[in-house]
Amino acid sequence: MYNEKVMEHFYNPKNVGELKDPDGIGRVGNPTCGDIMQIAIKVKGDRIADVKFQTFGCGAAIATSSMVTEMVKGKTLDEAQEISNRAVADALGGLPPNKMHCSNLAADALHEAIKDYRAKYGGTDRNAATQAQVQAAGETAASTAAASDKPMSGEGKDKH
Amino acid sequence: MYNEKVMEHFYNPKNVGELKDPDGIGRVGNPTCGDIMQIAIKVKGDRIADVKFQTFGCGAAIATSSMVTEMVKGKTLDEAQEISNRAVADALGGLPPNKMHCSNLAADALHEAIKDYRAKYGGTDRNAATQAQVQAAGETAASTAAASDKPMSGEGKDKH
Amino acid sequence: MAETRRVYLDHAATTPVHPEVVKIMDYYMLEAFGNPSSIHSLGREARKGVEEAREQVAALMGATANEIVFTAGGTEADNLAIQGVAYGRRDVGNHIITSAIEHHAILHTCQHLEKEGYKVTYLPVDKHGMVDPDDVKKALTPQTILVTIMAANNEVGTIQPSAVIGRVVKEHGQAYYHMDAVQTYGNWPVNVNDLHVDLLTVSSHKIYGPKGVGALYLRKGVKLVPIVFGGSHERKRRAGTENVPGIVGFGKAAEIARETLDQRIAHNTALRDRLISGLLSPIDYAHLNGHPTQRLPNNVNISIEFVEGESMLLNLDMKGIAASSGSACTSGSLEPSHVLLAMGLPHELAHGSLRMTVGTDNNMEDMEHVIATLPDIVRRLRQMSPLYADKIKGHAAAPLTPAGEEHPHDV
Amino acid sequence: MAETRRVYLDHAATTPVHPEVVKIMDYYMLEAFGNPSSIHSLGREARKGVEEAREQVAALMGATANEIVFTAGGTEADNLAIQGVAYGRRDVGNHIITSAIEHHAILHTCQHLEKEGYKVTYLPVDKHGMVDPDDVKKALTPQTILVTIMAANNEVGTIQPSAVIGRVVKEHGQAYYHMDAVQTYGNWPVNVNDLHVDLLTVSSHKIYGPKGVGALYLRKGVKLVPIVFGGSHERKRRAGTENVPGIVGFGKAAEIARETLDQRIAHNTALRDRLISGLLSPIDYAHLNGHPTQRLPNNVNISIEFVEGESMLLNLDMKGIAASSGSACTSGSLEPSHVLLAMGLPHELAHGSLRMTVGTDNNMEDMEHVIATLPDIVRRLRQMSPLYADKIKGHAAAPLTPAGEEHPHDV
Ligand SMILES: Cc1ncc(COP(=O)(O)O)c(C=O)c1O
Ligand SMILES: Cc1ncc(COP(=O)(O)O)c(C=O)c1O
Repeated sequence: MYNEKVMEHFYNPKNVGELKDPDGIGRVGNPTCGDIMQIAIKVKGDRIADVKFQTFGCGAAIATSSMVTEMVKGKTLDEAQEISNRAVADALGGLPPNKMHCSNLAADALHEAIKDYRAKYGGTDRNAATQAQVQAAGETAASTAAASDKPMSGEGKDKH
Repeated sequence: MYNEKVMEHFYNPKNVGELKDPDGIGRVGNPTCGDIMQIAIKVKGDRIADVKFQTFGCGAAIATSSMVTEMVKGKTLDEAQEISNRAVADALGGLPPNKMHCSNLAADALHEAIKDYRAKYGGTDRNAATQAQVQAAGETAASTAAASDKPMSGEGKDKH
Repeated sequence: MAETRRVYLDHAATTPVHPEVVKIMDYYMLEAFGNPSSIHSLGREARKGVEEAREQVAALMGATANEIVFTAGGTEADNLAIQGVAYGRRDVGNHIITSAIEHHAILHTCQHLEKEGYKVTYLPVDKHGMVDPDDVKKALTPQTILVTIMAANNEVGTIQPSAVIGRVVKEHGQAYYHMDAVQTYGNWPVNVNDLHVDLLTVSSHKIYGPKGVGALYLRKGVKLVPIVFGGSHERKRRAGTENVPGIVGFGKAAEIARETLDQRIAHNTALRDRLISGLLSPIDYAHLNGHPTQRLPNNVNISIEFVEGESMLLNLDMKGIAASSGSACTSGSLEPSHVLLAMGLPHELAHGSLRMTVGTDNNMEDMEHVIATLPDIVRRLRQMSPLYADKIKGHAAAPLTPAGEEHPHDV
Repeated sequence: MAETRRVYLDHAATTPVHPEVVKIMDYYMLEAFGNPSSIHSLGREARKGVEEAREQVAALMGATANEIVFTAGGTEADNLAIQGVAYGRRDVGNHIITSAIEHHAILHTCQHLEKEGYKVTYLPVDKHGMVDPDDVKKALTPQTILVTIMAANNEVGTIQPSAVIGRVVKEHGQAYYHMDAVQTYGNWPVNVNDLHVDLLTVSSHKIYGPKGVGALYLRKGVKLVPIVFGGSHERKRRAGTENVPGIVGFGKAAEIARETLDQRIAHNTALRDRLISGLLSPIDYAHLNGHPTQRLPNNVNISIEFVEGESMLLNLDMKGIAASSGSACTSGSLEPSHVLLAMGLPHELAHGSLRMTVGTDNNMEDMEHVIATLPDIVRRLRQMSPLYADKIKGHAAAPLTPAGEEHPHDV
C-alpha cells in the first residue's frame, strides 16, 4: 500500500505538536473523510523559522503532514506558498491513488497557516513586497491567489 | 453413477447375441437418444425357451438388456408381458434418474418380440387360450392391451 | 519478543484455512482431480466429493443436501438470491425489503435492481444495530416479493431477531425470506427451519475453509432465475465446472465447525469479553459499538475518540496485531462505515472505530498482548491529534463540519 | 500390469493441478491467508499475490495486468462478457453474433438474452467445425453490439480463423469482439492484439491450475455492466472476496505455461498424432472429427461406427483410461453433442464419438496402451451391437429413425 518513505514518516513523524505562540495556524480537513490537519508556523523575516503539525487521520495524512513540515522549514513564505499537495506526495515517492484527494491536504493546511499569518501580521509594506515578488514570478500569481481563495474546510482540493 | 449390479451386468452381460431361427424379434430405441435394443425369443408352448439381446447403447442400456433376458427365461409369454421397464430397473437395484427414460427400454424390446411372435404364430387357438388366461387375471388385460399398442420405436415410454 | 508475537484479529474478514481442509483440498487437486461431469472413475470420485460436501454444508444449517447450491462465495450467493428471486418473481411483485446495515453484496445488488424498476425499502436500525420486526411488518405490501435481512452484522456483530422476522414474513405469506448468514454460520447456531428462511447465504472463507466458495440454501420449491448460464451444474441453478477442491474444503470446514461449535462459541466468547473489558477500562473516551449482549461471540468493535482507524491499524500491525476499522480511509471509499452511520454514530466516531474479531487460533495471551499494546498507541496518536488537543483545552472541536450536517461532539 | 496403468486423456475436461501450483496455494491458505482488502500486512501480502497473478495471466495473452478481471471460472467470464456487454450496450443495439459450436456457457447465455429481447445469430460451421469469416461479415448489422466466437472448439479441437474474424469485426467498428479461449490459452499461442479481441475468456483448471478460477480480458475502454454486485473488488467489475489461493495458483499455472508453451505444443502434438494414426488404422469404420490440420495439439476426436460412446468410456475406464464422449448418454441430455450435429454428423456417429485429450502428464507409452486396448473394446461392443449385425449382413440399418429427420447411414 504505502511505500517505505511514507511509512517512515508515518511511524516517526517529524515536527509533531503545538507551537508556543504561533504566528500562523491553518486547519483543513473534513470529518467525513476522516482527516483533519493543523499546521502552525513561526515566521522570522519572511522565512518560516519553525513549524509543527497535529493531525487526526490515516497514514497518508500523517506522513504528508510530516513531510510538508520538513519541506518548508527555513523557506520563505512565498516559496512555501508554491508547494502543492502533489509536490508533497511526490516528495514522499507517491501515494496510493485513493489517498490522493482526501488525505493529501498538508500543503493546504500550510497555505492556510500562511494566510492566517498574513491576515494577522501582514502590514502594507510586507504585503506590497510580496505582491511585487509574486508578479515578477509570473504565473505564480494565479496560484497564490487561488490558494488564498481556498476555504478553510479545504474544499478547494481535488473533490470529496 | 451406476451401482455394482448394473456394472456387473454391463461388463459381463448375459445372453448376448443372435438366436438362430428366432420365433419373435423386437427392436426399440431411438438414434437421437443413442440406445437401440433388439431382443429375440424362442418360444416353447407358451413359455420363453431362449432369449438373446443385441444392444447399441450406454451402460444402462446394456445392463437392462442383460437383466431382462435373465428375468424372462422360462416365463410364460403373459408373465413376460407383465414385466415393466421399471421392474427391470428395480431388479438392477435402481438406475440414475437421467437413465430412466432413454436407456431403460429393454422390457419394451421384449414386449415387441412377444408381439412379433404372436403376430407370426399366434393361431386362433393359442390366442383364445391366452385371452382367457388374461381375462382371468383381471386388470392385467388392460396392461397387455396397452403394451401391444406400443409403437415399435418405443415412443410409448416415459418421454423423450 | 512481545513485539514479534503475531495476533490475527480479523476473522470476520477472513480466516486461516484449517490444516485438515488444506490436506483434503490437496488430494482433490493432485489425485482426485477429475471433472465431476466426467463419467470415468476420476470424474465419479470428484462427484462423490462434491456431494459429500453438500451433505456437510447442509448439516450445519439443518437443511437437506439437495437444498444447497454451491457458488463462488457469499457475494455471489447473495446476488443469486436477490437477483434470482427478483427476476424470477417479476410477475408477482416488485418490492424488496432489506436493512440499512446489510453487506454491500446485498445493498449494491438492491441498488442495481432499483435502476431496473424495483422498489426497495431500507429499514433503519437502533443504536445497537438492531432491526425492529415491527418495521418489517409495516413495510410489507402486496407487492413485496422478498425480505432480506442479515443474521448478524459483520462489523458490529449484532445478532438480529431473525426468527421473529421470519414469522412476520411467513404471516405475509407471499414474500420469500432471505438471510445473509455469512458471519453467523459456523460461529453461532443456524437452523433454516427455526429461522423460517427460504434462502440463506453462507461463505467458506469465514469458517476456516478456502476463499472463493459459498453456498445458497434454497428451500425446496423456491424458484429463481440463475445469474450465470451454461452447463447444467448445480441442478441448473449455477453453471460452471464445480470448484471441487474448494467445495470439498468448505464441506470439511463445515463438518469441523459442526463438531466443535459449542467449544468454539465458549472459546471466542471468553476472549471477546476479556478484550472488551481489558480495552475499555484503560482507554478513556472509548465506546463499545453494537449490542451489549446480542452479539456474535467473536466480535469486538469499539470507537476510540480523537484517533483515526487506519493509523491505529498500521500501528497495531507494526506490533503484529491484525485488525480492521470502519474508517473510510481503510476502504478507499469516501464515507466511513454505513453500518456505524446507520446506528447514529457521528463521522468522527465512525472513523475511530476498531474491529477485532477473534478465532480458534487465538488464545488469552493474545488478548493480553493487545490489551498491553493498544493503549500506548492511542496515547501516541492522541498526542498528535488536533481534536484531542481541542478536547483537553475544552474547545468545541474542529470548526470544520460542513454546514447542515449533524455533528455531535460529545458521544 | 498394463491393466493397472492409469492414462488420463480428458485434459479438455480438466487437468491435474501442477504440484508447484498446489504448493503456492497451500502457502496462501495456511500462511498468507489475509483478505486482500485488509490493510494489515497479511492483507497486503494477499493483495500482492493477486496482483502478481494478474501480471502472469496477462503475460500469457500479451495483455496488461489492469485489463484482467478474475472470475470464478470460464463460465462466469463468458457470462460477464456477454451479459455485461448486452446490458451495457442496450442503447447501442440488440444483436449478437455467435456460432453453433460454442460452449454452453455462451449458447445458454445467448438463449437467455433472446428471452430478454435480444436477437442472436448462430452461425453454421463446415464439416470440420470451422466458421467462415464471410458469414460473420454478412451477419453484421447496424444493431450488432457483440460478436462472440470461440478460439478453438473444446470437443473437436478445430482452431477458428480468429484473427481474420477479428479484422472483419473491427471493420464494422461498432461491435465488440469476444472470444472464448478456454481451450486455447496455455495450449496454443494467444495474443489479444494479434487477434483483435476486445474481450477474451480463459479458465485456470484447463491449464494445470485450480478449478473455480478464470479471467476475463477486457480491453481498456470496454464498458460492461457487472453480473455480481457488492464490494469494489476487481475495479468494480466483479464483486466478492478474491479467491486468493485460486488466483495465485492460476497465475503460477499461466507462468509455467508461458515458459514451457513450445515444449508443451511439441509434446502434445506428437502424442496426438500417434494416437490418431494408431487408432484409425486398426479400427475400421472409424473417422477423425474436426479439422485435419487446424486443430489443437492436444485433441483427438474420433467417431466409431456401431458403438455408443458411454459404453466405450466405461470399458476404457476399466482399463485405467479416462476419456470423454459426445454421446447424449454421457451428459444427461437427450441429444448428442450439438457440436458434432452442427458439423453434419448423423446421430449414430455423434453417439459413437470418443474424445481423447492429451496433456503434459502423458507419454508415448500411454498412447501405446490406448492403441493396444481400444480395438478390443470396440470389437466386443460391436459383437453386441444390432447395428453392426445389420451392417455385416448388409441390411439397411435400424428402421427406427423418426420420420422427417435426415439420417444418412453411410458416413
Ligand atoms: C455479512 C456478509 N455478507 C457477505 C459477504 C461476502 O462474502 P464473500 O466474501 O464470500 O464474497 C461477507 C464477507 O465479506 C459478509 O461479511
Ligand atoms: C470452450 C469452453 N468454454 C467455457 C468453458 C467453461 O469454463 P469453466 O469450466 O471454467 O466454467 C469450458 C470448459 O468447461 C470450455 O471448454
